[in-house]
Amino acid sequence: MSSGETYRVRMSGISKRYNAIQTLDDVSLVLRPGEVLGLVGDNGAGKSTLSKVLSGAVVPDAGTIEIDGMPVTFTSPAEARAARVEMVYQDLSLCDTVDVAGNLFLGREPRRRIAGISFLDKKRMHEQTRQMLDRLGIVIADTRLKVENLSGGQRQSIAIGRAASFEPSVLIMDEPTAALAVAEVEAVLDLIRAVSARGVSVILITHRLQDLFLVCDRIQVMYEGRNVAERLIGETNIEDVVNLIVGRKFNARSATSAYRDGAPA
Amino acid sequence: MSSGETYRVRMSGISKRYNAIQTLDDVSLVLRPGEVLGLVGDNGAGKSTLSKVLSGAVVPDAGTIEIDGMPVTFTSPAEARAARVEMVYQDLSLCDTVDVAGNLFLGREPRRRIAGISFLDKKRMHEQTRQMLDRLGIVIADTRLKVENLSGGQRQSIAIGRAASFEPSVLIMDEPTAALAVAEVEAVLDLIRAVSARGVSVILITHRLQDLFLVCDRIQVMYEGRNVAERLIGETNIEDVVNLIVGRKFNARSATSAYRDGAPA
Amino acid sequence: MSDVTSTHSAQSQRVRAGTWRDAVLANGSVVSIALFFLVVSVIFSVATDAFLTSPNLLNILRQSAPLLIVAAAMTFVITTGGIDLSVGSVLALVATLSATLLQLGLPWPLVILAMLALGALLGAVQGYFVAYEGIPAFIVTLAGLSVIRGVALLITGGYSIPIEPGSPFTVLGRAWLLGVPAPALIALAILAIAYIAFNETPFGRYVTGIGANAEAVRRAGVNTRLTTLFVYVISAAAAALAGIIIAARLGSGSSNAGQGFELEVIAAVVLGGTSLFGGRGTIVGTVLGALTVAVIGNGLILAHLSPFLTPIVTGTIILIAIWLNFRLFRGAVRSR
Amino acid sequence: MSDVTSTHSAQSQRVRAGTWRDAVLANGSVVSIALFFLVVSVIFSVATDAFLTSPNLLNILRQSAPLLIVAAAMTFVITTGGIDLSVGSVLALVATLSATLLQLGLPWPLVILAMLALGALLGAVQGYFVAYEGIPAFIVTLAGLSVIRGVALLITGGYSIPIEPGSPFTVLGRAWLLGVPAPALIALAILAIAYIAFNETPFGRYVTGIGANAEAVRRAGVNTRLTTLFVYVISAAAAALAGIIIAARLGSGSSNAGQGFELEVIAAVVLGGTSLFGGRGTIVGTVLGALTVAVIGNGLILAHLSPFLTPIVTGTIILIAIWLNFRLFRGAVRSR
Amino acid sequence: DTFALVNINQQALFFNQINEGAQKAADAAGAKLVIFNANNVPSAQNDAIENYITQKVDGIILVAIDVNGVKPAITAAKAAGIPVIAIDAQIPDGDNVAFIGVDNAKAGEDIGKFYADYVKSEMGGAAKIGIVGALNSFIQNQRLDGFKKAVTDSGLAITFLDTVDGQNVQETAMSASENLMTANPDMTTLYATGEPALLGAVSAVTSQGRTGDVKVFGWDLTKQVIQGIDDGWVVAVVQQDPAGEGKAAVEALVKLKKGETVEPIINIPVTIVTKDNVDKYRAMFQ
Ligand SMILES: Nc1ncnc2c1ncn2[C@@H]1O[C@H](COP(=O)(O)OP(=O)(O)OP(=O)(O)O)[C@@H](O)[C@H]1O
Ligand SMILES: Nc1ncnc2c1ncn2[C@@H]1O[C@H](COP(=O)(O)OP(=O)(O)OP(=O)(O)O)[C@@H](O)[C@H]1O
Ligand SMILES: [Mg+2]
Ligand SMILES: [Mg+2]
Repeated sequence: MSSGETYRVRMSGISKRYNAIQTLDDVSLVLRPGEVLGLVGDNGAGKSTLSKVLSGAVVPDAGTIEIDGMPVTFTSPAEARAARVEMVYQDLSLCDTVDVAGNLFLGREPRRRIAGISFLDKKRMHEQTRQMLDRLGIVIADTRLKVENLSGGQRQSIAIGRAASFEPSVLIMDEPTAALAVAEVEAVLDLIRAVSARGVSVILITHRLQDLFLVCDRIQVMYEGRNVAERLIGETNIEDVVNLIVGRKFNARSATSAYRDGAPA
Repeated sequence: MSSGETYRVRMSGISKRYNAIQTLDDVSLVLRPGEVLGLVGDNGAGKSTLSKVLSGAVVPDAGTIEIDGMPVTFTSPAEARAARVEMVYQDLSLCDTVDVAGNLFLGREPRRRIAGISFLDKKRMHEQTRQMLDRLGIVIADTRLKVENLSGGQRQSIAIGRAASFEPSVLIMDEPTAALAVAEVEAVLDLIRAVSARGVSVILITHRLQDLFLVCDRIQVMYEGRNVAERLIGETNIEDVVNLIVGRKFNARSATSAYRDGAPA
Repeated sequence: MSDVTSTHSAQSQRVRAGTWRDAVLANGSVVSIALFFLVVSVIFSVATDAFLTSPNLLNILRQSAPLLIVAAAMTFVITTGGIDLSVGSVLALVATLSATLLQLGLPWPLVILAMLALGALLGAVQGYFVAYEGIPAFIVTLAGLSVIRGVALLITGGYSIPIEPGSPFTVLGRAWLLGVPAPALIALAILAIAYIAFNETPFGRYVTGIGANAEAVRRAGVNTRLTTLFVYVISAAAAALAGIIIAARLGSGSSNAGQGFELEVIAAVVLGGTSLFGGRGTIVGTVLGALTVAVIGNGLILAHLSPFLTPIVTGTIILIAIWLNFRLFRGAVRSR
Repeated sequence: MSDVTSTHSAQSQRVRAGTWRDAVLANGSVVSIALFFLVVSVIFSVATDAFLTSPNLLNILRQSAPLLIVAAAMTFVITTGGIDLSVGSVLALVATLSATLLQLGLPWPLVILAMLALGALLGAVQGYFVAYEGIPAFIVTLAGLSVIRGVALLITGGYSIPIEPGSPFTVLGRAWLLGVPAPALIALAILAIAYIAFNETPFGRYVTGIGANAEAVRRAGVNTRLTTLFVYVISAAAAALAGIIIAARLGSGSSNAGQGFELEVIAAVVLGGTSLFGGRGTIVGTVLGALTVAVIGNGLILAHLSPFLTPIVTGTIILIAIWLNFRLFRGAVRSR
Repeated sequence: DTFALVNINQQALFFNQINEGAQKAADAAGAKLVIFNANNVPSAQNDAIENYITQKVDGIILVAIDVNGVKPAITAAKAAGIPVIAIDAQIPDGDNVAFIGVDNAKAGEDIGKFYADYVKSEMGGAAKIGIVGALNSFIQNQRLDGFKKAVTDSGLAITFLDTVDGQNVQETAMSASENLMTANPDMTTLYATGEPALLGAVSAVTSQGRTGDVKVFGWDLTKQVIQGIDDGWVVAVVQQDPAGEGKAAVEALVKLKKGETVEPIINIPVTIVTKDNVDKYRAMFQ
């Protein structure tokens, strides 16, 4: 990590405090163009808060952010979006009473100008939504359904579709596969590979550790609001990551049984 | 499945329609005492809806439910709770503005009677909450925090703690580990093993297929609102389950790479 | 890449074609108020001779124009999850001020423009406190209600101010165009604009989104504060327009105008199916809600009901009808 | 079983002991209104001689007793995410009916009991429509407002009905006990009960829960419908009690009693920090909110303000003070 | 024949007595009377008049809220050949065929003169007076202005203290009057411009224990007010004859219908009720 290199994202000294809890304490993060970074850590470690700082949803108490070498300060998500940072939020951030297409295009509706006034181009919206859903392998009967009535997985798919579809340069995914079934998880992992191949930098937050090894280039571990470790994917294995997350030697059968045969125990 | 056997739960012919979508179509489910049943299926297959029928949160259009051989009709969750059916809902069903202890004990607050009026026994509530959280390995700084400010995993832990702590005879868990970190997932799997050893019947809905093989006795697969398959755990493997869920031969690296060495491809 | 898409993109078999009943249930609240409106209208047509005559129907339209205009604007406010209690006071202030300005000899087009600008300004000030300072809309606009009517009272000293009957200003309230009263035409135009803005523009989409999940809309990069401020500008400007129409119709500005108007407006909006919790709004429902209120008021007068019974009958009709409709379309409308 | 618990149960290091500032921020809305109340009181104490005298303070308490009682009850309603617009009408009906019944010669304890029962019944009917039929509370209680005041009008025919000055009934409004006026004592007792019910009983917990996530509370096995119905019983019974006190104080029952009372009550509750969206309520805040409104009303008269300026100054004070407090405690109170 | 009576509200006794007087007269004349209550909303009166015009009633009686604002509706009625008679509040340059009622400004002056005389003879020519009004009521403002004019013209050393707004609601008027007395401990007299204001003021004087040192003047009798007159601290009250106004209005309409003419202004006199003549009114309030 020489300082001569230009990173797509460079966050340093980020701190954030909520009342009595120091959620983030002098955290740093770097991200290269086209890189997929796995951000892991225990529940409440501060992963979501850190990524919200990068997406402009949370304003940190201290710290600096650089994008492509230029210092930026995001005081609102609109500014981060202008810098082409997109995020899939853990809480999905959907408007329940708006339909599927409306949620996908929220803030970026296709418009038709008639007499100088911009109207929603609803036809185009629904057509493009159908295409986007198909591309992501998401089954939703009607793009006019309100999202409040969709299943957990369907809702999550919409949040993913929204962030991924607008050519971001940085794509943050906060537990994007938590509610997804097996085929949809594959589709999301494929998506990550595809966008990173196109040069998009991706931050993937997940508790499905085996997925990290399928798509990530590097893993960063957080613990109680601090950076604790960073590993290139080739130099680590799932047991190592588990131990880093938990903070001591830990045998997690659900995560590691898989690797017992191939990797060192 | 001879009809002579007494099941803890026996649902048959369950159907439910929401406007244009036939969410459940003549679905059956049986559950033996102490058994752990894995309920899997694609997103939108109807798993959550089926389990809500059993927990009384959704009233089906048709179908019958028997508990311990007695026919029951649940028109509200209160009745299901009285029959000792507890559920961890996928949406968690927490009251955001109520504190951690209040959510854990919701509907079952410890009471002190003074002059014939029951008051909340807040001291006991907070003490017992602390014990319950410790037992489940959940880190939450203060049981007086409102749950709206907790992280995704912390919130989920509270929902699990609530359902598991009151000696249910049927425990339904709808994707309980979706937001949990590795150690917490282990704790939940341990919990499932422990309660089923005590004779509690468990329905586990999850998309983490490897977990099924760690705790389940049997797996039931749903597809587009119908039963499509049922397997004893010893007679199946993860590829098989993936194919059943997707509905055709499917290669899911995220689910199966693990098993490639040991199990038949 | 695994080709999951091929089977999935096909329409799922279990989705049945939408039936008539589905469509009704999906738009439960609007259908419910439409049905109610029809029933009430039919009853009054049968019960009184005068109801179903074109002068009377035009009368109803003219009388309800201010309500329709402000209710359409209030639909935006309520759909964002806000409320505007100050509309009655803005109406009163504009009515008194426009009479005062006309008396001072200002030309009427200037007066109209100045009054609309004043309304927008009052809305912007209140919207600023709601959107940028995060103070609950109920408190801000309640303070507004008190202050703005106070100013109107101060200006008039409790007396009403006459407008020259010959003034072209009064045309706005009294003229007929193509056989329709001018206020009704103005209301129609405003309703059309409101309908399009609500359903066909990004702005309307954001208004609904803010009511459903303001943080999600903010995270989508939308300037939610400005959008929120703007709905209060709309409602206060609409109240100003209503004030102009009323002053023109009555030929006088009184600080008593629009007493309790805010409740009437909110009732029309809520009756139409817009949720006070935000996120669910419908302009068509609001129009039907406002017309229903107006028709009941008109019909009971024509039916010569004793004034002592009027409030009792009005309240009972509304409650029973809404209740019947909720029974018919149970589950269609959320209880919140 | 892996022993994850051992390290985790230890308190996390990054949690700092709660500071004074944290506690203030956590209770932002209550602290804010408390501060505001203090500032207003200090200003009036300095600006007028009469404000800080015990007769005046007791006067304020007596005058605000009905507001305090109903606002405490309304806190429950609003915390469930509901609203009760009918309280002013219930107050009027009870005031007129109790005067009528006393004139008919019924013994006063019976009248009081009957009136409280009537209030509870009216609340139960409205609560039934809200809780069991799922009709929006705004519509139900707006219909209630209209119908109930209509009945009061019908009973009195517009006359105000006198109560014999000698009747022990008037004691409720006029007597002094231990140097404190009876209405103030009654209000104090009700507030204590409300505080305990809200904070220390399962019922209060469910009220908050229903406002936050009614479905979650239902899924927890609580009878949410009955709980919801019950809050309307409480608010209407409280309004009935307020009606009794007002009739006793005035020595007369009039059907115009409590006009606009609903807005005053809701304002006190919202000013205290209770959210109109439900889930966040505080009785202490409500009490401070109600007292603040009362103190401003009293203080401005003592300061010899022109009545024409009173509404303007009142609204401005409230807005500016709330605004300052939101600035100080920015982020402490949700904007909704 | 069908006559319509468009009234202001039903919360005040005054308007209901108009209704009763009109109803009795209508019954006597064999006519049908329909009554509309505008609930204090000015434009609702216009709406009602317009509705009655479409229904072609034979005559309209109007108690106006906004005396300027009803003019277009009255003009429309005239154009439709329906006579309108204004009660209680005169319509400036209106198209109504007649006005029946009290000249509020004049009656205000009358009670003002009475008050000034009382201060001169009973209080040594000096007094301090507080006022309970209803600022949003046009006619009550007239009563206040007339009163003030007469008092000022008397040249006595009378100080006007605060005016408080009772908003035409009893308990609001009561609290406001209590605060008025706290603010002005040296107040010796009180003037209330309407029924709710006077009732609230009377209750407040009692509750503050000021019956010994505050003399009350005002408008519109009620039972408590009569009690106050008996006890001596309520000095004088203007009593109108609203039923008489209603009766006269219907009778005028009946005349018009027969093709006769009526006087454009019919004054219904008021009475200043004091200890001397209160007995006549006791029966009304039992
Ligand atoms: N708005 C807030 N107010 C108060 N505390 C907060 C807030 N947001 C986050 N926190 C606290 O900060 C800590 C970190 O939260 P965060 O959501 O970043 O964790 P996480 O690493 O994403 O956990 P998970 O894996 O469970 O999603 C938690 O203890 C949480 O309670
Ligand atoms: N209240 C409702 N109104 C309308 N449609 C609904 C409702 N609840 C569920 N559905 C529909 O029923 C189908 C099944 O939903 P359900 O939540 O049971 O799926 P699931 O199997 O739990 O999916 P997931 O794995 O994504 O959680 C979905 O298509 C959903 O849109
Ligand atoms: Mg997180
Ligand atoms: Mg589900």
